[in-house]
Amino acid sequence: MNLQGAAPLVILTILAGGLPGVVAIKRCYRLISAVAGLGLMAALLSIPYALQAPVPALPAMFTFNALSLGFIGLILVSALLILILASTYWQAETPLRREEYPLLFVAGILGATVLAAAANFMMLFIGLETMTLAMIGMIAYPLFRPGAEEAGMKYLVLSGMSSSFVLFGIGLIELSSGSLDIAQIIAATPADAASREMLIAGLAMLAIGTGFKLSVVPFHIWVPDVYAGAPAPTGAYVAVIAKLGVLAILIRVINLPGVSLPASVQTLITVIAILSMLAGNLLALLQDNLKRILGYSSIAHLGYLLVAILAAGTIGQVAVVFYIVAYAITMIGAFGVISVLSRSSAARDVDKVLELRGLFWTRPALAAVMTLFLLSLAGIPPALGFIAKMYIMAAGVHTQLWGLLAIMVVSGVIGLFYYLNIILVMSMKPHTDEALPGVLAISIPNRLAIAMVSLPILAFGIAPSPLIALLKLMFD
Amino acid sequence: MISYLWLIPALPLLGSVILGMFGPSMGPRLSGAVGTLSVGLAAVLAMAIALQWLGHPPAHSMYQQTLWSWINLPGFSINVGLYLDPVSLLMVLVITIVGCLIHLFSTEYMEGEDGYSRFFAYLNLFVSAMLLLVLADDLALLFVGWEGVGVCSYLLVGFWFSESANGYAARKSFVVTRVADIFMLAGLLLLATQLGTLNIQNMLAGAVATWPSGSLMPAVAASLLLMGGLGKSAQVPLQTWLPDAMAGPTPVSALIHAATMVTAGVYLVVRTHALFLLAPSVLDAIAIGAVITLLVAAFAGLVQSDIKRVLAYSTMSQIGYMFLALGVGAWPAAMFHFMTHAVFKALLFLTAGAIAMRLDHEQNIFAMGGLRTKLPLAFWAFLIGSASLAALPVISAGFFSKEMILGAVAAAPMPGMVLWGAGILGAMLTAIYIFRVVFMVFLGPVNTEISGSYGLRVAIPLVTLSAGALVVGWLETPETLGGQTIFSQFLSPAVGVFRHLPVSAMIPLTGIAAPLLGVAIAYTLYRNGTWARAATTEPSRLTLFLKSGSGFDTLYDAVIVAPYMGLVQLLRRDPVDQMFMLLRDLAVALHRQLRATQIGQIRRYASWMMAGSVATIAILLFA
Amino acid sequence: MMLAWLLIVPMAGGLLAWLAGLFNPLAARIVSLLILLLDLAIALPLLHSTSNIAMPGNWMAGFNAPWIPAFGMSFRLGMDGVSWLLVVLTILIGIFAIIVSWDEIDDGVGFFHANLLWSLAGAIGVFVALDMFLFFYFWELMLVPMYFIIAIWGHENRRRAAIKFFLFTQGSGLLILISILALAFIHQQQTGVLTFNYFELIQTHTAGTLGFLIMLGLFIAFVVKLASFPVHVWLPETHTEAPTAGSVILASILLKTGAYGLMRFVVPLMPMAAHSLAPVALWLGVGSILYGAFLAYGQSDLKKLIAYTSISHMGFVLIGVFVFNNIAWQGVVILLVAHGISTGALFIIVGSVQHRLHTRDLARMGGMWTDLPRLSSFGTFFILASMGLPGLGNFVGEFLILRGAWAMAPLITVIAAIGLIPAAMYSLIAIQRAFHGPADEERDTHDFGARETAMMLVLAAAIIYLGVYPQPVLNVAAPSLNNMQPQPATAMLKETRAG
Amino acid sequence: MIAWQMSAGLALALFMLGLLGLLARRSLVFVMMSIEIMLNAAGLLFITAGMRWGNPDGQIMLILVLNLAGAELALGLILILRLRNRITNLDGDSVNLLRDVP
Repeated sequence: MNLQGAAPLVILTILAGGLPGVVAIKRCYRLISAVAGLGLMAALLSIPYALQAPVPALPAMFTFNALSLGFIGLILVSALLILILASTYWQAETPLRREEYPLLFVAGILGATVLAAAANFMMLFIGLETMTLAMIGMIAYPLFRPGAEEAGMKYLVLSGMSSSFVLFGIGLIELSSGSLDIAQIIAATPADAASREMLIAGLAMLAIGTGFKLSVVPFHIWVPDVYAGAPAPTGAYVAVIAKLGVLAILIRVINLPGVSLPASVQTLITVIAILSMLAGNLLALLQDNLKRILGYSSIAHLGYLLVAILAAGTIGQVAVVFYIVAYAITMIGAFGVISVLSRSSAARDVDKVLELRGLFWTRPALAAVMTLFLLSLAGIPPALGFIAKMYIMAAGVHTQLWGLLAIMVVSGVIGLFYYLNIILVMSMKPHTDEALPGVLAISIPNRLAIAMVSLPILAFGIAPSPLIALLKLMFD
Repeated sequence: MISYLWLIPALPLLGSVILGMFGPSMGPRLSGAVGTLSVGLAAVLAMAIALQWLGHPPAHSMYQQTLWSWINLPGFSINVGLYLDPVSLLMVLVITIVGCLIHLFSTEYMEGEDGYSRFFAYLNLFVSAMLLLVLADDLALLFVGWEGVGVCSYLLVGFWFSESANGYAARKSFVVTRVADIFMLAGLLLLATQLGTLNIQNMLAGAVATWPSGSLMPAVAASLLLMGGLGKSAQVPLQTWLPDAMAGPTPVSALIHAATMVTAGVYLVVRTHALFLLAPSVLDAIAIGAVITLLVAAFAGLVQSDIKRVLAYSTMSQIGYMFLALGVGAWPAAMFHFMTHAVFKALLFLTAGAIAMRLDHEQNIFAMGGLRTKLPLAFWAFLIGSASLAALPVISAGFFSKEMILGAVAAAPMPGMVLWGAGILGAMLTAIYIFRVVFMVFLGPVNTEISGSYGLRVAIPLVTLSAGALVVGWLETPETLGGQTIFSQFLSPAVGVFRHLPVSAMIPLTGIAAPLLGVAIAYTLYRNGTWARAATTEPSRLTLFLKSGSGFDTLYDAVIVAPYMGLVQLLRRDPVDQMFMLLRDLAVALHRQLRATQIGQIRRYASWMMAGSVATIAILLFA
Repeated sequence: MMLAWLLIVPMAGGLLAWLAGLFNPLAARIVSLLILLLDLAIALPLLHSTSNIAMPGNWMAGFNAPWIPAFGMSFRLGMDGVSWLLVVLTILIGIFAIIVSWDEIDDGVGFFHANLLWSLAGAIGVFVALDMFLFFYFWELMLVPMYFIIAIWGHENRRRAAIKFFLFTQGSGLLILISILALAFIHQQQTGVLTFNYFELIQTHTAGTLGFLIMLGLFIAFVVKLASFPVHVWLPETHTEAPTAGSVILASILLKTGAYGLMRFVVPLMPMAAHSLAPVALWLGVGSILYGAFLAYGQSDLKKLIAYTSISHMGFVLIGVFVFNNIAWQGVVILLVAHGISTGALFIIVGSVQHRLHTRDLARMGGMWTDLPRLSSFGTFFILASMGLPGLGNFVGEFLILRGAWAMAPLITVIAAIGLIPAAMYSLIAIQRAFHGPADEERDTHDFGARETAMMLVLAAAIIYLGVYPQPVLNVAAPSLNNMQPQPATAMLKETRAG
Repeated sequence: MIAWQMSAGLALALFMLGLLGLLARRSLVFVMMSIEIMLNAAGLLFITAGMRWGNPDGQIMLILVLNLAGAELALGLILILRLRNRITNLDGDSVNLLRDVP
C-alpha cells in the first residue's frame, strides 16, 4: 500500500491522535500549539511530495489529485494562520483550561481534509461530521460565556438537522444506486424513474447540507448568531475551514469528467446566488456587531461564488478557486483582527463596530490592515478581493449571466455601505475617556500572522499573476 | 503714431492693474493721478492719431492691427486685432476725452470715500473694455469688451456695496443686459457657423455676398445682434435696468450710463450696418421700437423726482432717437447724436453730481431750489446741458443732431411722418421734463444747506463740457444754417455718404418750435405751482404708472422673476437627491424586514431551514 | 519609463510622507510638496518628447510591461496632449491642495498627505492608462484615498458625504468593469485574442445591442463621475463636506476623469453607439446646466453653491463631448482646465473664509469686502471667471463648445447658452451675499497673507492666460484630439465591417 | 422478507416524525431526541439500502451513524447541562440571547 499520495492526511491523523498524548504528558498550551502548528506545517510541506505519488493512494476512499491536494494546502495554510492568530486569544487565567482547543482544532482540520479528498460518500460523511463535531466544541469552548454556549447549542441542533438531511440523502442515493462512490453515481444513469427521483431527492438533501455548511440563503439563518457567539478564532474557522472543505468536494464533483450542471441545478444555484447576494448584504446594512457583519458578508460572498460556479469554462474554474482564496485569506484577516484585540478571559469579544472607534489614531497599522481586509471584502483595489471580484465578473460576462451580474452590482453597492461604515468608525477620533481596544499588547506571532495575511492581499491585489498561475495548476 | 493704436486700450488697462494691485497702499492722490493720467494719455494718443488721420487718412480710411491669434482651429479662428475707421475713431475720441474729464471730476467727487483706488481701478477697467469694444475687429473680441463693460458697470453700480439696494440694482443691470448678451452670443454663433468667421469686415462681406436682401438668415442674425444692442442701450423691452443703475456714484452714471456704454448698441448696429441693410424688416422694427422707447422714457422723465432718474430716463429717450436714426438708415445722424449726447449728458450728470456734492448728496429736485445764485457754475452748466438736451435751436449742440435725425426720419419712405411726429412729441416732452428740473432746482427759494466750494477738478470738466455742448453741433448743420457737413464726410468712408434729403420747410420749423413750446409749458406749470403741488399731493395712478417706466418692472416681476424664484425655491432641496434617498430608504426597509427573521430561536430557525429544504427539493425535482 | 516614474513617484511619495508625518507634520508637508514638484519636473519635459514605443497616433510617451497575462492585461501607459494637460493640471492642483492644507489640517498630517498623493497618483494613472483594465484599476484606486480625505478630515456631515461619494462612484465603477470585460470578450470572439489593450479594443466591431449596452455602462459611470444631472447627487454634499484640499481635488481633477473617460473611451471605442446616444447625452447636458444653475441660486451654503455650479459647468462639457466635432472638443479641453483652475481657486477661497469666519453659511457672511478686501476681490474675480466672463478661460471653453455644438444641435446650443443667464444670477447673488452687502457681525480676522495671495495670483494669471491666449493649449490638445475623435470615415467603416 | 420499499417508507416516516418533533417541541431535550430519531431514520435507510443491494456498505454506515448520534448527544447534553444554569425549564425558545431583533 503506497501512502505517498495521502501523506498530508497521514500526518494529520498522527497529529490528531498524538496531541491528546502530548496533553497528557504536559499541560502546556504553548507546547501543544507549537506541536499542532508544526504538525500542520509538516502536512503542508508534504503536499509537493504527495503530488508526485506514482500510484493513487487509497483509491477506494480518497481522490488525491492536484485539485484536492490544492484545497488541502489551502485548508492547512488557513489553519496555520488561524492557529497563530488564536495564540494570544486564549488566556491562562481563563476559568477553563485552554489546552484542549488545539486538539479540537486539529481534529476539525483532519475532518476538513478528509472531506476535501473524499471519493465516496462514506468518507464524505466521516469528514463532514468530524469537522462539525470538532467545531461545536470550538464554538462552545468558552462555556462560561452565555453567548458561546448558546451559539454551540444552536449550531449543534441545526447542524444535527442538516447532518440528518445529508445522511438521509446519502441513504436515498445508496438506495437508488447501490453505490457510495461519488464518481460512479454521478456517471451512472438511474435504471428507472423511481430510482431517478430517489437519486434526485437524495442529491437535493445533500445540497441542503452543503447549503447549510456554505451558509447560503435560505440555510444561512444560523450564521449570524453562531458567528457572534463563537470566540473569534472559531469564527474564522467556521467562516473559512468549514467552507473550504465543502467547497473542495463540490468543485471536485463539478469538475469530474463529463459533468455538466443540469438545468434544474442551475436554476437552484441561480436562485440561491441571487438570494444570498441580496439578503447577505441587506442584512448587514445597519448591523453594529462586527462578527455578525462578517457572517452576513460571508453569506453574500458565497452568493458571488455561486455566480462563478454557474459560469463554467476555464475562466469560471479558476475564478472560483481564486475567489475562494481571496475570501479565505481576507476572512481570516478580519477575524484575526478581532482575535488579536480580544481575550478569552473577557465576557465577550471586541466585536461591536463602535469598539473599533479611533483605531486609526491609536493603532494605525492595525487599522490600515483592517481597512485593507475590508476593502478586499468590498472588492476595491488595491486589495486581492478586487481581482477576485473582477475574476468572477469576467466569468459572468464570459457566460453572459447579465441578470446575475446586475444583482452583483446592486448588492455590491449595498455591501459597500457597511464595510465603509466600519472604516469610518475606525477613522473617528477616539473618545479620550474610554479604555481603548488598541492598548492591548499584540504579540510578535500575532503581528507576523497579520502581516502574513495582509501581505498577499496587497501583493496579489496589485500583481495577481503568480497566484493565478499557481491556481491554474490545480486544474491541470 | 497709428501703430501705437493698441496702447489706447492698454493704457487704461495698465492703470487698472496697477490700481488693483497696489491701489490700497498708494493713497488717494496717487490713485486718482494714475486713474486720470492713464485715460488722459490714451486721450492724447487718440487725438494725435485723429490729427494724423485728418491730415493723411490711411488707405481705404481704415487701419487694422492684428495683435495675436486668439483661437486658431481648423475651420474657426479668431484674431485679437484692432480695427480703426472713422466710426471707431470717433468713438475712441469721445470715450477717452469724456472719460478723462469724468475721471478728473471723480478725483474730487469721490474724495474721502472708502475704496477710492478701487473706484478708479474699476473705472479704468471700464474705459479699457469700452475701447476694446469699439476697436475690436472681430465680433468675438467685441463681445469680450461688451461683457467687460457690463461687468464694470455691475461693479460700479454696486460700488457702495454696504447698501443691499445698490447690490440689487447692480445685479439687475447685469442680468438684464446678460439676457441681451445671450441673444447676441446666439447671433455670433449663427454668424460664425453660417459665414465661417466673426471678423467683422470679412463677416459683413460674406453676408452681403451670400445672403440676398430681405432673406431670413440676415434678418435672424441681425435681430439677435440687435437684441444684444437693445439690452446694452436700455431700449424697450430691455430698458428696465437703467433707472436702477443710478444707484452708482454719479460719475459712473455720467461715463457708463450716459456717455459711453449705453450707446454700445448704437455702435454695434452702425458697425454691422451692412448686415442690417440686408434685413429691412429689422430696421423697421428698430425704428418702431425706438419711438416706443423714446416716448415711454420721456413720459417717465416727466414725473420723476430724483434728478438722476430724470437724467436716466432722458438717456433712454435720447438713445431712442439714435435708434430711430438707425431705423431709417441714417447712420451718421445716429453717430452725431451719440457724440453730442455724450457731451451734454455727461455734462448734465456731472452737474447733478456737483450739486449733490454741495447739498449733502441730495437728489430730490423738490428738496432743492434757488441754486441759481448759490451755485452759479452748476446753474450755467446745467442750463447749457439742458438746452442741448432739449435741443433749443441754434445755441445748442443737441439741436443740430436732433434736427439731423428728425430730418432723416421725415424723409424716410416708411410711415416716416408718423415716426417724425412721435419724435417731435418726444422733443417737446424732453424740453418739458428737463426744464421742469431746471426751474425746480435753480429758481425759487433756497431750501437746503449748502456747504463747501468747487475745486478745479470739478470746474474744468464742467466748463470744458459746457463749451463742447455749445459748439460741437456746428460740425454738421442743416442747409438753412450753412449746410456744414464735416461730420458726415468724415464718417462717409465707413458708413457711406449722407445726404440731407430735401423736406418741406415745415419740418425744421416744427423741430424748432417744439422744444420752445416745451420750455414755455414747463415754465407755465412751474409758475402756477403745478409741479410743486404734484410733489406734495397723492400721485394719481397714471402718474405712478408713468413714473415706474410704464410698468415694465411689474410685468417682468410677475412673468419672469417670480416664476424663477418659485422654481428656485421648489428645487432648493434637490428633488433628484431626495429621489435617490428613496432608494436608501428602500434598502433600509428591506434590511429591517430581513432582520426581523433573525429572531434567535432555534425552532424558528429550524422552520426556516425546513422551508428552504422543501423549496430546494421542489426545485430539483420539478424544475 | 518616464510615465511609470510619473506614477511611482507619488505612490512611493505617499508612503514617504506618511512615514515623515510620524515624526513631524511639517516634514510630511515638505516631503509631499517636493514629491509633487519632482513629479512636475518629470511631467513637464514630456511635452516635447515623442513616444519610444510604437503606438498608433501621436503620443508623447509610452510604457508597456506585462501585468496579468492570463487576461491579456498589461501595464500599458501612454501620454498625448490631452493627457499631458490633465496630468499637469493634476499635479499643479495637487501642489495647491498641499499649500492650502498647510494651516487647515493639523492632525494625522502624514496620513492626510499620503492619501492626497495616492489620490493624485490614481488620477494621473487614469489619465495615462491605455489598458482598459489598468484604467479601471486606477479609476478605483483614486477613490479610496479620497474617501479617507473626506471621511477623516471633512466637515460636520463628512461621513454621510463620504459614503455617498463612494457608493455612487464605486457602484458606477462596477458598470465600467462589466463593460470593459464584455468588450474584451467580444474582441476575443472576433479575433481569438483576449486583451485589454486600448489599441486592440478600438478595432472591435461594436455595432448592435451589445455594443450599445457596453457603451451605456461606460457612459453611466463616466456621467456619474462627471456629476451630470440626474446622477449628480453625490457631488454637492461631497464637495461641501470635504476639507478644502479634498474639494479642490474633487472639483478640479476627479470630475475631469469622467469627461476624459467619455472622450478617450466611450466615443472612440463605440462611435456608433455613442452617436445614437448623443441626443440623450445632450439633453442631460442641458439639464445639468439649468438644474445646477437653479440649485446653485437657492443654496445658503457657499461651498454647496459652488458645488452646484460645477454641475452646471459639466453640463457644457457633456454637450461638448457629444457633438463630436473638433472645435467643441477643444472647447471641452479648455473648459476642463479652466474649470479646474477657477473652481479650485473658489474652493480655496471658501476654505479660507471658513478658516476665518468658521462658517460657510451665506447668511452669516456679507460685507466681507470691508474686512477682507483681497480675499473678496479674488473671490469676485474667480466667480466672474466661472460665470464665463469673456477674456477669461472658462469663456473660451464654453464659447468653443457652443460654437461646435451649433451646427449639430442648434436648439440644444441655444438652451445651453440661455443657461448662462442663471449662471449670472447665481454668480452675482454669491458675490452679493458673501462679499457685498452690510457686514452684520463684528469680525476679528485678517486678510489674505503673502502665501495665499501668491497662490491666488498664480491661479488668476493662469485663468487670464487661458482666456486671452489659449492657442498654445489648443495646439497641445490638437493632435491627441485627432487620436481620439473617430473620423466619420472610420466610424462608417467600423459599422460596415460589423454589419 | 420485507420489501425494501416498506422499510424505506418507514425510514421516511421516522425522518418526518423527527423533523416534526424538532419543529414542534420546545424542550431542548426533546429537540435532541428528535435529532436522534432523524439520524436513526437515516440509519434505517442505510440498512434498507444494504438489504436492497445486498452489500455491507449500509451496515457500515449505520455504525458510523450511531457513532455520530452518540457524539452529538453527548455534546448536546453537556450544553444542555450548562444551559440549565440559565434556563431552568430548558425551553429552547428562551435560548435567544443571540438575536438580531431588539
